[in-house]
Amino acid sequence: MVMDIHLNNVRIHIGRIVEEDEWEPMGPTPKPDVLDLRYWDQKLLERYEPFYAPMQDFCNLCTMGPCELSRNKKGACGIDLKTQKARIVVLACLIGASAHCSHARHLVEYVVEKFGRDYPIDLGKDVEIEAPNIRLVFGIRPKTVGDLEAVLDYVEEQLVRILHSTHTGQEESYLDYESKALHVGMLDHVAMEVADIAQIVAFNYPKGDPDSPLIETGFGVLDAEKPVILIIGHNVLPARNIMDYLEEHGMENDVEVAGLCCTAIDTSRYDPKAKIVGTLSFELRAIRSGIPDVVVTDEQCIRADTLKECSKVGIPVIATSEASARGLPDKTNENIDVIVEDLASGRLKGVLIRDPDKVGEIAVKTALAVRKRKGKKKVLMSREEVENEVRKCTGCGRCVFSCPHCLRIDVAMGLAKKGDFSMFKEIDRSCIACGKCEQACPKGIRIVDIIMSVGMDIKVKGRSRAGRGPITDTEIRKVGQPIVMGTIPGVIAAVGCPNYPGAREELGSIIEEFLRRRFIVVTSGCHAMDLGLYFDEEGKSLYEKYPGVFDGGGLVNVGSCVANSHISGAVIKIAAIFAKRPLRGNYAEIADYILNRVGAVGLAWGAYSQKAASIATGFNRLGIPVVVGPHASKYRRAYIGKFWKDVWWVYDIRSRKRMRVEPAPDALLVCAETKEEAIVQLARLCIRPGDTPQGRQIKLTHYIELSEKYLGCLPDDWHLFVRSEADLPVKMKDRLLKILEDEHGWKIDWKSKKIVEGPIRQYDPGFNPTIVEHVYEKYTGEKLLR
Amino acid sequence: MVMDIHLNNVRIHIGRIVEEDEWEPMGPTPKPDVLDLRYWDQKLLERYEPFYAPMQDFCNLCTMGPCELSRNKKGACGIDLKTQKARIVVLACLIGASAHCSHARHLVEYVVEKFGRDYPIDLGKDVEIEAPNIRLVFGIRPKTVGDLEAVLDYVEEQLVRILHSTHTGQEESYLDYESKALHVGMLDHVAMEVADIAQIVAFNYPKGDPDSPLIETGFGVLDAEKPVILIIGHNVLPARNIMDYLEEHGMENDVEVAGLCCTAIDTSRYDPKAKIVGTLSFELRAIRSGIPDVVVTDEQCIRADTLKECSKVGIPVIATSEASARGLPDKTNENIDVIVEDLASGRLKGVLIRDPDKVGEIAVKTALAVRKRKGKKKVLMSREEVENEVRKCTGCGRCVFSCPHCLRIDVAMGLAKKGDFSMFKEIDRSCIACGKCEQACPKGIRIVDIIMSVGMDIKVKGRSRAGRGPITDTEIRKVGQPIVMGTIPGVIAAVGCPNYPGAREELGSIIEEFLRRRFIVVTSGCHAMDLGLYFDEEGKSLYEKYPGVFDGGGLVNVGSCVANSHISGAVIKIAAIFAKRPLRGNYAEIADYILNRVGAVGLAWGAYSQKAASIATGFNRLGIPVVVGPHASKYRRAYIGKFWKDVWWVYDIRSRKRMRVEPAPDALLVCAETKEEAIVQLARLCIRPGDTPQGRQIKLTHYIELSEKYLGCLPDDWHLFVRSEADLPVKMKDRLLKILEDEHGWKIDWKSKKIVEGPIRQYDPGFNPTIVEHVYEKYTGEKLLR
Amino acid sequence: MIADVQVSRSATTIKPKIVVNMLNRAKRPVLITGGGLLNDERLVEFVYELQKRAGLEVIATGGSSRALIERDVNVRMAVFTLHYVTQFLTDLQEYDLSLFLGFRAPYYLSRMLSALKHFSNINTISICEWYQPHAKFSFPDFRKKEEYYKALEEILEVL
Amino acid sequence: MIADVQVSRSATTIKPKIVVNMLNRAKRPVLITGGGLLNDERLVEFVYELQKRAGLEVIATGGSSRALIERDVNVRMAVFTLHYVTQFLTDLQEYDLSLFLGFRAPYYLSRMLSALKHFSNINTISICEWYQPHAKFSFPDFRKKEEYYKALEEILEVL
Ligand code: SF4
Ligand code: SF4
Ligand code: SF4
Ligand code: SF4
Ligand code: SF4
Ligand code: SF4
Ligand code: SF4
Ligand code: SF4
Repeated sequence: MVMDIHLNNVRIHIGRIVEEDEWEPMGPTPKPDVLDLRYWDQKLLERYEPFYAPMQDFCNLCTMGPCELSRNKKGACGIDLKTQKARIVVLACLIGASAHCSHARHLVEYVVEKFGRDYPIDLGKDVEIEAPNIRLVFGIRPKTVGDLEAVLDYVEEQLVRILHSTHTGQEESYLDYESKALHVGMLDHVAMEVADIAQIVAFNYPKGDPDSPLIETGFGVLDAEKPVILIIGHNVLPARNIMDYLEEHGMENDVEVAGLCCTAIDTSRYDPKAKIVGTLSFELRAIRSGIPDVVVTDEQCIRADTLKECSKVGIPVIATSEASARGLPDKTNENIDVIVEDLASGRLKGVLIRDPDKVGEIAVKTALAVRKRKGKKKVLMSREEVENEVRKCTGCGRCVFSCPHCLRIDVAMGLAKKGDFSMFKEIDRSCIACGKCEQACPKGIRIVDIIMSVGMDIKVKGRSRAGRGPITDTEIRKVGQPIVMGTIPGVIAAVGCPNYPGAREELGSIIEEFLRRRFIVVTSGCHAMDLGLYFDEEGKSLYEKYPGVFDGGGLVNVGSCVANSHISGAVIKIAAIFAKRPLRGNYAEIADYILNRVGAVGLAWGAYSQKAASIATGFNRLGIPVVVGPHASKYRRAYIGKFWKDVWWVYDIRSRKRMRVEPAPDALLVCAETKEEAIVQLARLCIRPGDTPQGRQIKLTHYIELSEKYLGCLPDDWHLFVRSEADLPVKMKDRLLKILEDEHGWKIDWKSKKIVEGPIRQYDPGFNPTIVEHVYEKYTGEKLLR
Repeated sequence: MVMDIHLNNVRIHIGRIVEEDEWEPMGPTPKPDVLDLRYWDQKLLERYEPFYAPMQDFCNLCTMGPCELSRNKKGACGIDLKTQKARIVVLACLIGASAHCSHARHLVEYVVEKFGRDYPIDLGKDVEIEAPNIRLVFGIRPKTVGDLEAVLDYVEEQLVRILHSTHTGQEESYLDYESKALHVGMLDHVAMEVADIAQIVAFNYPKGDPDSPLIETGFGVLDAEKPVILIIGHNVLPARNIMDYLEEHGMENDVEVAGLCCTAIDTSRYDPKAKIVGTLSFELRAIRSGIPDVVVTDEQCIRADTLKECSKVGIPVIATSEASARGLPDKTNENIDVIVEDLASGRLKGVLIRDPDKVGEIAVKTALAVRKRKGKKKVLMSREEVENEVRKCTGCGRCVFSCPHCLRIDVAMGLAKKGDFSMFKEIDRSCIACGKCEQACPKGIRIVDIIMSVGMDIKVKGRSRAGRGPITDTEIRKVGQPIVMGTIPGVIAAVGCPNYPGAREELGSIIEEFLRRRFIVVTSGCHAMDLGLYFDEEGKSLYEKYPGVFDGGGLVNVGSCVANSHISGAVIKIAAIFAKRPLRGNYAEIADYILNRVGAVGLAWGAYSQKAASIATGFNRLGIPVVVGPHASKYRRAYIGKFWKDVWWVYDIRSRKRMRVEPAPDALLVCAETKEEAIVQLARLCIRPGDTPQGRQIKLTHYIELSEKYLGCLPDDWHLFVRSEADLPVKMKDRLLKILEDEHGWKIDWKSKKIVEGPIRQYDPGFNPTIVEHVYEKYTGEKLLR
Repeated sequence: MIADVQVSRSATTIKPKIVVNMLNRAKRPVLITGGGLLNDERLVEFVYELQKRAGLEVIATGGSSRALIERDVNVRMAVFTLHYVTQFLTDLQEYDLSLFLGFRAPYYLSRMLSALKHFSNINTISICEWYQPHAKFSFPDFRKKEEYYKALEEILEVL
Repeated sequence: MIADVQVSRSATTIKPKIVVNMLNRAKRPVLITGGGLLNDERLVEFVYELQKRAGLEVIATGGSSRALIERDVNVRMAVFTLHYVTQFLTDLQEYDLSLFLGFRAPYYLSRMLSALKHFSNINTISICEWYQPHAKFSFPDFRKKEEYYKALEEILEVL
């Protein structure tokens, strides 16, 4: 679809595609403009009313402010508090989506430059639907990396248009800002898909391989005996160049390359010899350990004091991204040996190198030179130093108040003074190493160093499976039906960041519960890394225990943040492959299908970033609910359905009726406070109106069992999901029928053990629900009066 | 440069231009990427150190927060307070620039659709440099509107890349965020230029005509006797369609079309019969008056309670923009008569019409129908109603605390209770009709209505000159030399919003001071409208008193906000036409030229918006200082040079020396508290190192005269700008020499009345300053050691 | 929650006795419990006693239901998270006073108190361990657990 | 400035007597005056008296210079706006205590007090008519002009 015409150096690419490639008829909304899917959003927002929890009572986005908006007052521009909060949500999503979009732009630009626009997009025979998000939204099948450029042009244009709408004096309804946030979320998945496809095809990452290699993961990969290059961020290009340089020079065993954050994942997809230290929560720890000999940063989720912290312990920094230049001098075009000498000698604390292909040599040479100069590395504080620090503590508690998790450092210090250091171990399990306690401490105590030194297991090592990229068409063909029927009880997508509410192990224990119950679990990003550090009694990580296949009981790591697009992609492919719904430019129909029938739920237990906000919002527009950890309440907005309201209806294409349905799922974005809650919510939100009795029975069984296990009782609302006795868990049937009769006043025919009266609706095998008028009209051939 | 190739419906446009059109050699930075002009920014930022004045001590942009950053503490992501504030500044500029960019996109899309990609860009023979910003930044001469698309592609891509950098965990130096803000500001001027060129050429606006028509301006244009359509916003497309519809149907005299904000200006550029009500500060007043029969909104700077306020007084609203859909039902494709009936009957409070070409008919028919139904309109509260309201006041003062200007409503109410309503007149002169007082009032008093009813002159009418668009090449040829020499003492650009600190008349009195002194005054946007309401004793507005020519003593209205690009454009053209500096992709050299030699200064007395922030930042990158009103301190960042620091040096190309210069200009962005301060700062910041003695003498004369007039004394720093006795104002020469000797210890040869010792540097007629290494090297042919 | 005071008006700190007064004056009060109860028997015991003595309705979130049910506390809802419960309180307006106890994620409770403050008319009292600025009334920060328990006991005593 | 209390710590309100105490204790204090003096002779008179009695250095901004100079007040700088002056105070650290008086744009002063709070070590006292939360010490809000003037007079009396 893209052509390269060379005319006096003028390169041309296609801007607007009206379309000549007739692989599938075009749906109603290719390249949707800002308001083109507003009708779909209005459907969602009618059910899932945005819920706002302001972080502040003020707005100060323009100089007519600050405006005090408490109790939904209006500011000087006329905006009310709800609308203002929705506007902030749009901004957050825009920041997130633009991060992925720029990341994609970098990759595509690089790949086009190296391999040309015609470089084919080939994800293997088993991934014929190569780009479900792009097909669905943009309406093309991308065939070459050049095609991806046109997709990014579109995404960028849309993002700027929506950013425009956040100017003072625009929307006056929060619902319109929400619709825009949903649009941004959708675009984000498209951008992520572009990014991951580009890197997979160009760098030959695993292409949907369930047996992708196992990668060493954990703080223990930082090897104090060797020169260590620590790479941090999200953009694989400089890291890849380091791996290439080492290989070209036969130095793979001489220098350790360890990654933090998504760069770590993507480097290991490129080269399984790369190692993963862990998430953002380990960045300060890794630097403070003094083990790295050089730190290479690219972009996103990198501490904004990396240079300052590295300088304190004498680690030179190589910044490589336009987004994080760190105030460093641009040395891209200078002599490499001079740069290395400047860095190794400490004359320069760091440099900016704007060409990823120059980073390998500089990083490796610097690591070697630094290592030589430094000699044996000192790791962690000694016990004596710790004791000296602890002694300074006055117990004032400021650290506690500033800690995102209110960890009781004051108490731990008090105990430590008496020689009991055990509480720091406990603190370490929940500490995200943000450093705020140190900022707050009036005594300047090196709290993070103490926690590390006393509490952390620096030798810990696990294994995580390298990101495999897309789910194959074959897998979808196999599981599509069971998922839609409900006999695979759900797909749990554990995606996101490390801002957990409690101990890091909680994530693993949640996930294992679902793996044991043979849900499908997919994961990505920081959650994927942390799951590599959740061990059973034998010390096996979850990846070693559960296969990497997209099937019940499988644990699938798709890859870094941008690989989240394969999760939305897999869900889209269920509609395409199993239900044979056309994808092309057909967003609302597919999202509607997913909402009503595909029991997929996201879990972002530590969601912290604007990217996470945007990704979740993209899942939401596609009809996929997301359960988030409690910190995510600070995103300010949730989508909570009201089961007590009359918004739970569908059109049934079969019976041609508008009918009431069970409130399933009854939230699109909701915070759980504890892992117990999260588990129950996840099971609950897998229920869909489209479940067959067999599927519903299975789902209800899990829901009820988990509720009894973790909450100590039957769920409050289980009866809402019962359409007939066939939906009831077999083993509990009598008991449940009795409750239906006694507590809910249903009529039961005890002879046949049948429900005579009570349910919201009857189950009908031909039930074919939709909430979208044009979908109803398309399949019934009947016009609805509006 | 753009071609249309039709291949099975595939339309193609150029994405990347390597360039075949050799009108000028390409400079070093065509299509600069995010970091490409960082070296120039570093020069600016070394002199003009960013000054931060946080609005809040917290950050809550991600869920690791809120983080308390007081006293430059670091948050959980490691960012410190200064860097966090710089990040917010980048976000604000991004919002502003994206507004203009989207506005441009709308216009270009529309024009391309209507007239084709090949529609020529022709601004008349006298505007051969048709697009100075585009030439300078992007490196092309746009010949057709299709060329503008490629420019916008570039701008959008860059904006998204920079938005990316605001994600948590990116920059750690505020200087890097500042460099990004400057980049965004520059892009903004490019986007504005695209927008204004597109509308000028497509809709045949005045093309640099100094005698463009005078337009009726003021609240008095709202004619209660006729059906009135009030259009609000920035995007002329729907308004234009209304004018067309009226003309096509011969109804120009039957229906009044009055505009608020920039749409008003642009509509009057299209059709001088259109009338201008005024700025954003009159929106609530206009609606509350009840005079409009229908309100049409497009986008930006429109109250976010427009629908709510209109509904209260029964005015239907037609929303027309994707950026402000106002929660209204999309009726774009419905039957027009049904829509009109729904609106006129009140069945619908408003509709969204996404096709500007349908708005004319709907708006006109609705206005007629509403007018018929409503009959005579009631305007303003009666005295009795006012008295009833006033009686409710308890004097609690909440209104005062919430008022952006701390207007003493409580006192005015107290007086009014005793029958003295005079203070409301005074309040009206400063009131921006934001409505916050009403929100705060526990008694629900209709304060704005009282102010209007008692304080406002609803009959006021003035005239402003229709926006003329670009400055002609001929004008530049004429004034280029005097400006650079300094004999035209400066160009004052009064641009921006109505968030004035005091009475609205203050702006007029500032501007008239400079017109009388034969500075060149250019204006745009809301300032341009307000100047049409500043009258002399005979009731003439400034536009009627001063000619519209770009010359000393001329008052030039370039147009709406996006026409600001003609102001930066004019300054760029001085370097190109007078100094024959090449523009193409040659940003740093031109900005450096302007900074050192072109005495142009912006005045944004009421800057409130993100657009204003971005526009000012764009001027700043180009070396043009901006004086802002005190509310603009809430932008959080200023650029204040430190005259006491050793950063005031240049390379002199003539003498091949690095040398100290006077600190001129010594700020790029600074707030004045009062008009007195603003006047003195404007005069002061016009001084440039490149001034000839004759020019410096004139500039110093104005500076000293104004300082004595308004501040009661000689300026503290006048001596810093004296290079030799020739720089001294003739009439004050002896007195000043004496002061130099007595107070500053300079050596004076009293016989010859010459300065022997003292100045920072000597004047040298060949002085050729630059602060950019590659410019120095280019003109000296000599390599600098760095 | 030092970093969370970006409020137009902070909660009035409240003493146990006043909590009881307010409970007594309320038409229909409710207690909402959080995940902190999972690891704090004394809180569970407090709820048990409170319900026994004051007949208070209880909505359990955060998995606190398990602990409460095992201690024979009668909970009106057990499966919904705090988000749902807050939506419920706001929308149905069944209660005029809500007490909050035992949230292990005080920042989550803080957000919900903010939602209730801005978008509902229900009175809110936090009897959690940490001061909650967005509540209408709140216990102060208790740096020592024992003092906190004492305050709770005082409520029971005055009842 | 109700809407401007998004601060980690608000100014301590201060009485005239304490202002004088602090003035007396300061090594090198300075008074910075704003544009409000243009229309308020009593403020001008106050500055005149203050300088006469306490020998205080004065930096005039906001065009207040004209009024002060005409009343024979000695001003160290007269042409720089509050932005410049704040940059100056922060950077040169010549003064240990700064008093602020008579700003007609209290929001502008508020921003500068914020800058000084975060990025300098200078002590700040606002003796303006409105409470300034970002100052270290501030007069409270005076709703009645007369009371404000009285407070200023008290300063002179105690001096
Ligand atoms: S954007 Fe609106 S609410 Fe926010 S500060 Fe400006 S006027 Fe106030
Ligand atoms: S802030 Fe410092 S001194 Fe205070 S309790 Fe925490 S560690 Fe101890
Ligand atoms: S570093 Fe750990 S203990 Fe310290 S504030 Fe952050 S999360 Fe809490
Ligand atoms: S999962 Fe979250 S923390 Fe991890 S890299 Fe992605 S955005 Fe950053
Ligand atoms: S972006 Fe940084 S400073 Fe802001 S809330 Fe997040 S962690 Fe805190
Ligand atoms: S409407 Fe006027 S008086 Fe009321 S708060 Fe706004 S500016 Fe002040
Ligand atoms: S807020 Fe209302 S009652 Fe209070 S002083 Fe102002 S007008 Fe009077
Ligand atoms: S000048 Fe300011 S207020 Fe006026 S239209 Fe432009 S941005 Fe809006």
